[in-house]
Amino acid sequence: MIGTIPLSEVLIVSGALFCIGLCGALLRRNAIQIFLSIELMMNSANLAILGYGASLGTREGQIVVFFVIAIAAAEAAVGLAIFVALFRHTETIDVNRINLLKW
Amino acid sequence: MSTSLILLTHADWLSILPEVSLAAAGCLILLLEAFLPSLRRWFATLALAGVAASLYFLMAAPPGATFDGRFETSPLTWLMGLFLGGSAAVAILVAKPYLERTRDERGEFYALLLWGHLGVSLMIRGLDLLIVFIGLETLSLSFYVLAAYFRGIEASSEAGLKYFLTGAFASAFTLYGIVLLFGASGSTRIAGLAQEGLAGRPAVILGVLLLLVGFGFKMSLAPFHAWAPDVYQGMPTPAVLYLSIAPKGASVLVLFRVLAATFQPGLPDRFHAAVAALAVLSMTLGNVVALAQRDAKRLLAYSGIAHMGYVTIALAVFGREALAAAIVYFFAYLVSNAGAFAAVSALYRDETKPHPVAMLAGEGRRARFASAVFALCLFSLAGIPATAGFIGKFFIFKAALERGMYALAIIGVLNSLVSIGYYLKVVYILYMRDPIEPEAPPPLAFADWLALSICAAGIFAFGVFPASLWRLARSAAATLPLPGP
Amino acid sequence: MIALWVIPVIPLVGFALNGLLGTRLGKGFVSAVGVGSAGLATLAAYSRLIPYLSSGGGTPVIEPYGSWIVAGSLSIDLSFRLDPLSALMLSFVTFVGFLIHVYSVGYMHHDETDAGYARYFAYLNLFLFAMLVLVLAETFLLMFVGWEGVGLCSYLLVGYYYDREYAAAAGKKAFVVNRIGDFGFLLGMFGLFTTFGSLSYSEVFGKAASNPALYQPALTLICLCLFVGAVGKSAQVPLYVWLPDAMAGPTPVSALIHAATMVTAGVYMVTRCNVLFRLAPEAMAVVAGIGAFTAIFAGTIAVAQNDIKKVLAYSTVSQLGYMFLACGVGAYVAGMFHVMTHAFFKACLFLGSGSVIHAMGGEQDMRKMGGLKSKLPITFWTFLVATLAIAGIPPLAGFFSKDAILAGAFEAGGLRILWAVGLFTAGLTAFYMFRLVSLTFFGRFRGTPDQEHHLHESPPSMTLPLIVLAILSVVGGWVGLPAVFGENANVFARFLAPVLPGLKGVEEHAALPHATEWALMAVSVLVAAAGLLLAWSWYARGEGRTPARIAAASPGVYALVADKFRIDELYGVLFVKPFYWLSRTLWKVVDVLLIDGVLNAGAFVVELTGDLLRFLQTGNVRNYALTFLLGLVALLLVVAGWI
Amino acid sequence: MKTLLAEHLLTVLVFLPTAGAILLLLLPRSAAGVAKVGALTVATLECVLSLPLWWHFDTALRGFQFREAAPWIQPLGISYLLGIDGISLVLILLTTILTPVSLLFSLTHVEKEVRGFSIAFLILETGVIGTLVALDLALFYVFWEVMLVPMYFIIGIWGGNRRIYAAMKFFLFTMAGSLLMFLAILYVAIKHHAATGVWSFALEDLYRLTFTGTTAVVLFAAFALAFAIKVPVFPLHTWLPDAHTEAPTAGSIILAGILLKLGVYGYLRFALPLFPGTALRYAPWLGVLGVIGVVYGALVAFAQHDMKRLVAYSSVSHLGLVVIGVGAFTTISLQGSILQMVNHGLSTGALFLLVGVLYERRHTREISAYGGVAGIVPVTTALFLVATLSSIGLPGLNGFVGEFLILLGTWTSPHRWWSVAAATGVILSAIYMLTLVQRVFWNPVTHEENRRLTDIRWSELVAASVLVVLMVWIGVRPNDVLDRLRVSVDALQQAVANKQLVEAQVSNPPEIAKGAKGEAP
Repeated sequence: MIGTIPLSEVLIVSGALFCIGLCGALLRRNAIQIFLSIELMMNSANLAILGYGASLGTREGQIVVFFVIAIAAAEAAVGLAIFVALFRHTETIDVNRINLLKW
Repeated sequence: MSTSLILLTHADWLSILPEVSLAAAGCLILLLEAFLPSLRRWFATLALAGVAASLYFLMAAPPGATFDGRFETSPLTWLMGLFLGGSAAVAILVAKPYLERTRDERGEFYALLLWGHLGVSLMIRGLDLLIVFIGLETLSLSFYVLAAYFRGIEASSEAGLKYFLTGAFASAFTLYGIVLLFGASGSTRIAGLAQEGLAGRPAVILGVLLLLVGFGFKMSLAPFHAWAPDVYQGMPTPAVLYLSIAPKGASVLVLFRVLAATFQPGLPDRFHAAVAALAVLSMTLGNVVALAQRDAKRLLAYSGIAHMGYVTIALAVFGREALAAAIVYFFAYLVSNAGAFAAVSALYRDETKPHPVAMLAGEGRRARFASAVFALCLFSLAGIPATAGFIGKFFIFKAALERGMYALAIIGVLNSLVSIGYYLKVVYILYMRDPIEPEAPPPLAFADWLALSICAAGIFAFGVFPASLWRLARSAAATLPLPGP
Repeated sequence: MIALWVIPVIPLVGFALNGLLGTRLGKGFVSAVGVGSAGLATLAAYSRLIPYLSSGGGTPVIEPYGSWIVAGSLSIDLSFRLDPLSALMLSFVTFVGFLIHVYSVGYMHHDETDAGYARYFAYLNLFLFAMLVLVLAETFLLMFVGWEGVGLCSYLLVGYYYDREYAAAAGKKAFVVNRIGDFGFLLGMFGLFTTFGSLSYSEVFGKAASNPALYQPALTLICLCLFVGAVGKSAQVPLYVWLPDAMAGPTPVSALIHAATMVTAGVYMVTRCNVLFRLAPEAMAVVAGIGAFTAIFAGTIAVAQNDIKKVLAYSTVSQLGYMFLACGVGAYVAGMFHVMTHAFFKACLFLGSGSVIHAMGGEQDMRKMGGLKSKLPITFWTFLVATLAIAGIPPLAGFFSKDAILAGAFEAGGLRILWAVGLFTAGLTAFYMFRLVSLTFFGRFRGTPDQEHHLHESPPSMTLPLIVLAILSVVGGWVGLPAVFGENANVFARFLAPVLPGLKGVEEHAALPHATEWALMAVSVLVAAAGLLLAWSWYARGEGRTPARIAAASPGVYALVADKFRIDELYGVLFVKPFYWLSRTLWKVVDVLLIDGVLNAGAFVVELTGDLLRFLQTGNVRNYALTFLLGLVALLLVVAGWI
Repeated sequence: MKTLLAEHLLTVLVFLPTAGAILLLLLPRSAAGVAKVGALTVATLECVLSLPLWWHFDTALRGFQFREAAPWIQPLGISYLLGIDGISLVLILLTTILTPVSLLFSLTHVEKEVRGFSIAFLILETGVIGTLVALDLALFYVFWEVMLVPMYFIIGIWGGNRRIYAAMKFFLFTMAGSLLMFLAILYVAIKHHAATGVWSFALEDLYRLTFTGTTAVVLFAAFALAFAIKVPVFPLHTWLPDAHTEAPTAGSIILAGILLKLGVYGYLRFALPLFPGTALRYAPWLGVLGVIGVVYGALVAFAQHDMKRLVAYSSVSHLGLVVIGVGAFTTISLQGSILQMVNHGLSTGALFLLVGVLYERRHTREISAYGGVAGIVPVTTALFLVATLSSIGLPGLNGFVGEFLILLGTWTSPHRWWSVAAATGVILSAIYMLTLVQRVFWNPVTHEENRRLTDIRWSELVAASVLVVLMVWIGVRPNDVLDRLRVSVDALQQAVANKQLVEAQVSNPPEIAKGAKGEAP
């Protein structure tokens, strides 16, 4: 069905998603929210790949997507673990309050 | 084509063996950690064996592209693989006594280091942006964890967090860049970028730019450097040693690959301007801010930022000579920086505290060998002749001047004048101040001694007889379709 | 026949021996070596002089000893020259030098440690060496070696009592002021080299004499430069200030260096260069002018001094002025003649004063002396003879030389102003010298009783030289009888004639008619006698009441003269203070403030920027992401071409 | 061994000290005495080995002698080229003499980190000799920079109170100059490659290039700046007083005695022959700065109350004179300048040494802390006096000959007034040096503790006597040195003259017009 949607629109959506994610990553103060925004950015990329893949008619795109999803999942795992580790010390994951290392 | 994705030929296996051995060694260590923790004191040896094996297979692998032209084995990958594998080995050597000192030696450390190196190795050899990206992520993931290795130390966890967030942020851009290029060229292969008429397309320009930014981040190139000082400060020193070298080298190589493929005749002026700007900014900011640093690891972080600026000069010069120069420079940076971090790791006693330079006062007279090598590395980083650092600068500036980029060269030397300021500051604190640490440092561990000696030897050997290295670099550079002799 | 180089080398060896071993081997050894080397040098000198004189001494003997400096077109040989002029100097430098060595044995014997004694004689030998080099040199540069060498010895000997600040300062002053002169000398030599392409006498003078027209233009400046050197060395106005201070040295030193030999080097040099000076009339005018002014100026100061050595010092300055006056008016022979006679009587006077000071236990103020003639008979009589000689009473040495100079000045024509000055100075000399004698030897003793108790005649080692010099002060003049006593009565002039070669196209003026000469002699004798009698009546008979009254009448003037016209103070304000100020300012302002200031400021700015930029690293990840994004945007703009 | 000495004498001279240093490195740290004596032995051996250069030097031969050539970094045509001419010869000998002298002095005066001290000194000697014999610009630059490191440590570790500041200032100052020179060297080599298609850093190859116009000016400026800082020429001199004052005595001796000369040497060997036209066009500036240096250095020296600082500023003054001689560029003045470098090395070396003698006993360099010590330390006084006289150019000692030649040579050049202005230095030097002597050695004893001063030790005495003997020797027989300079100076002037012609042809007419009013005959 995706074929019926023109590439341009797919790209617009993906671009929009990317920007939303970007804003979230920049504006959020909670580490997890920031991370989720970044996930959003990644997924916007996925969307674009699918779009391109479809329009180019290669399967390569879909393969890429699988890898990216896997990587994102791994990142999530590692990331949350790190958050937990830090939370033990700081009792917070508000990145504004996490600035022991600076200057 | 559809089949080639699934079936692996014998050549494919041969070419992938180095990475396989790294992965295997990592897994083995992890398993032993889980079931035979009593063997801990052999983990380092095991890890070294893994690196050695991967290097052996790397050398043994027949040259040429495998995996249907997605994976390269060439003089270039040999040389870079050798360098970065070497840095991994040094990191392991340094890690052993370091972890023993901190009484926190666990298998993960080595495993993660090996897997990180696996990622680096994929980045070096991948001819397909997807492979490169996977490599990048493998590297990043393992080093996110390594950054937060000391669960008991807040700084370490914070470093982990910062590296993780910024890293993930950057890789999103990288990924999007890859996507754009994919869209433009119809494949994720780097070679695909070489098609006629692609170079002009805005999508391609944007994509390449995003890659430049993404890998610039890994190179800790200003203004994408901000993570480096904090992460270096919080991360276990041996991991920093590796992180401050291998990913940077790999990223430089990837950028060269991409740019070479995209802009066959040479960089377009605007792109050149952008890269040159990055170089100048990185050199200047790195050096000037380094002057103000009090913490040894942060200082080295900024010095690293500045040095990547010098490498970027080569990127801006663009061409075969430039790549060769970049390789030589990078090697010089490798030995000097590795030595410096090895010394830092050997000279500081308590990892739970920060590493102010001032605490090194007078160590020159107590921890003689470590201090001497440290000083040597700093002189090399400063580019004093008869050290590798000088040779590196020599070739970079030569390349720049040959292309008539006088401004870059002059800014470069002025920066190295500034850099001398803080490098010498460390030296005089080491030798010309009286000790403030009451008790003398513990005797130097053999592994540390070995690591330091290797770096010192490298600095001198290539500082005095650089000809052979230059030849290797030239032949390696010939692998890429770059302009120039 | 020994080579000329042996003569200076003997005292050099003496210097080395005394300098290296003297302290260990004690006074006996030191005196033996010191006096011995001086004596040997004298013998050696005369062993060359006598045959030379007997051979008539026409042609100069030049002995080259190989090359010293060769660079580019410059080539300086080490070579010595024996001609009438150097022979003359040699004859009395060695002899008087020897006498003073002998005298010193007595003078220095008991009040000095072995080390000091050795040092003293080492320096004295060194001086002899340098002076002989100066005299014998055949090139200007070699003369300069001796020239600076004697300056060095003067520095060392004036500062001999180094632990007395004024002595050390005086030594330094002597050297520095001499250096100012040497500055001129150097430039003069450069000029000579560029003009004549050589620095050897024979070449320079030969060329100049054979082709005056060609070289004349350059010569005025060169001669003036050279004369600056002479002014420094021979203590003429304005550089005379070091000589009075130089009296801080031991008295024999004053006698040898600051009366008989070194200070006359300037006159010797000018006479040596007479060929050049005669080609530069303006320069000669300057010489004469400076000479005349110095003569009267210093003479005036001498009148109001109470320190016996200071009087003699200023008298020396004045007499040197006399000699330059002679050179300036072209009476070089007369000048050298006066150099010689002056060497005799002034040495005698200084040694005499030394003997007096010795007897007075170091007292130098004449107001505390008086009536010594009975206590120190030999000193008195020798001193009296020398005084009469310097006052110009015939037939003593001084009369003839001074008369020759006055004749020369009179000859020079013009308004006879120089002659008048000379004449007045002659009277002045007679006056202050006899004032000195009266205050010291006549009247009643004005010192402390125990000084009176200690008064005693000096040992023979000191009186002997006095006697010899006194005799010389009597007979020394007879070698230069004026023409009125017969055409070739003036042996001296005939002997020196070769030194003053004729110049192509420059004619000598005719000698004075005899009648005029007689007249001049008579006048000068009268003036001198007048001076003597006045001083005698005021100070010996009148016990200084009249001068006291005069001083009281015009205190300002008297104070000014007594304070030597406050020239030292003037120089202090004009040169010394500004020099101190300048050097401090340059250091503090230019070096520290400007140069280092700028550099440190630069370094500071860089450091500061670093310290400020450092705070961009807020430690907040969100800012890191933001900078990342901004960087990306900036790059985009650059690439898109909007930047 | 024999052939090694016969054919590779220069190599031996360059690396013998390093070898010695490595041997010392193998010693246990505790063996301080061994280290001292060892270093001294090596330096003395070096000195002995350098004498054949003096004997076998062919005074008639133009060009370089004792040549050695071996490929080094072939791909870039950087090669290991050694060779000396008269100019380097005398400076090498000066080095090989001053190094053992300063080590001999240090025998009794360095207690802290003796081994490191000895090693630093030996490496320093390698650097200096290497700089003087290298005929390949890259090689030269390597030695030139290597020199800084040991000197940095010598000042920084064994120096006085403000040693760190001084060491940093010294290092950064010198680096600032030489980094630009480094770019210039690269540029010249690249141009050679562009012109001939062959890579080479060999001096004699690069001599063949001609640069004109702005390029030449910029390149010359880069070289000249590096050397001017080292000399140091007037406004760039402020590192010197600090470095000289804070360095340990031995360091000051080497610094003043040798390192400063390398600036002038570099100018004569590189800047001048590579860009003759430009060099001579800007020579007047050089001369003027030299004149300023002479007067300024002397005046500021007079204001100092620290003995070493005073001597340091006197170096500024003396080196100014040398610079004038180079600027005037006449045969006489050039020979004078080179001779004067040797003289300054000896006299200032001796002065620093004897100041060191006093400092080691009294532990202050304040002039006011002394006074009247002549009677207490007569031998020291005598030696100091000789050194002073040599430094103020008393005829019969070495200083005079150099001064006289420089001034006379300059006088014969078109810039007569430099000579006049610089000759005032004759007066000024007498003023500040004799004031120093008076305030330190003459005058009454004002500080009782000075009465307990002990006179010079045998080791110090030997060290100082060597220098004094050389002073007298050069003063009496300057030709021994001048003979060895003659041909080299001629060759230099000849080369410059020839190349000027070429440049004149290459560059456009106005250039010629400028060049034609070239300052040197």
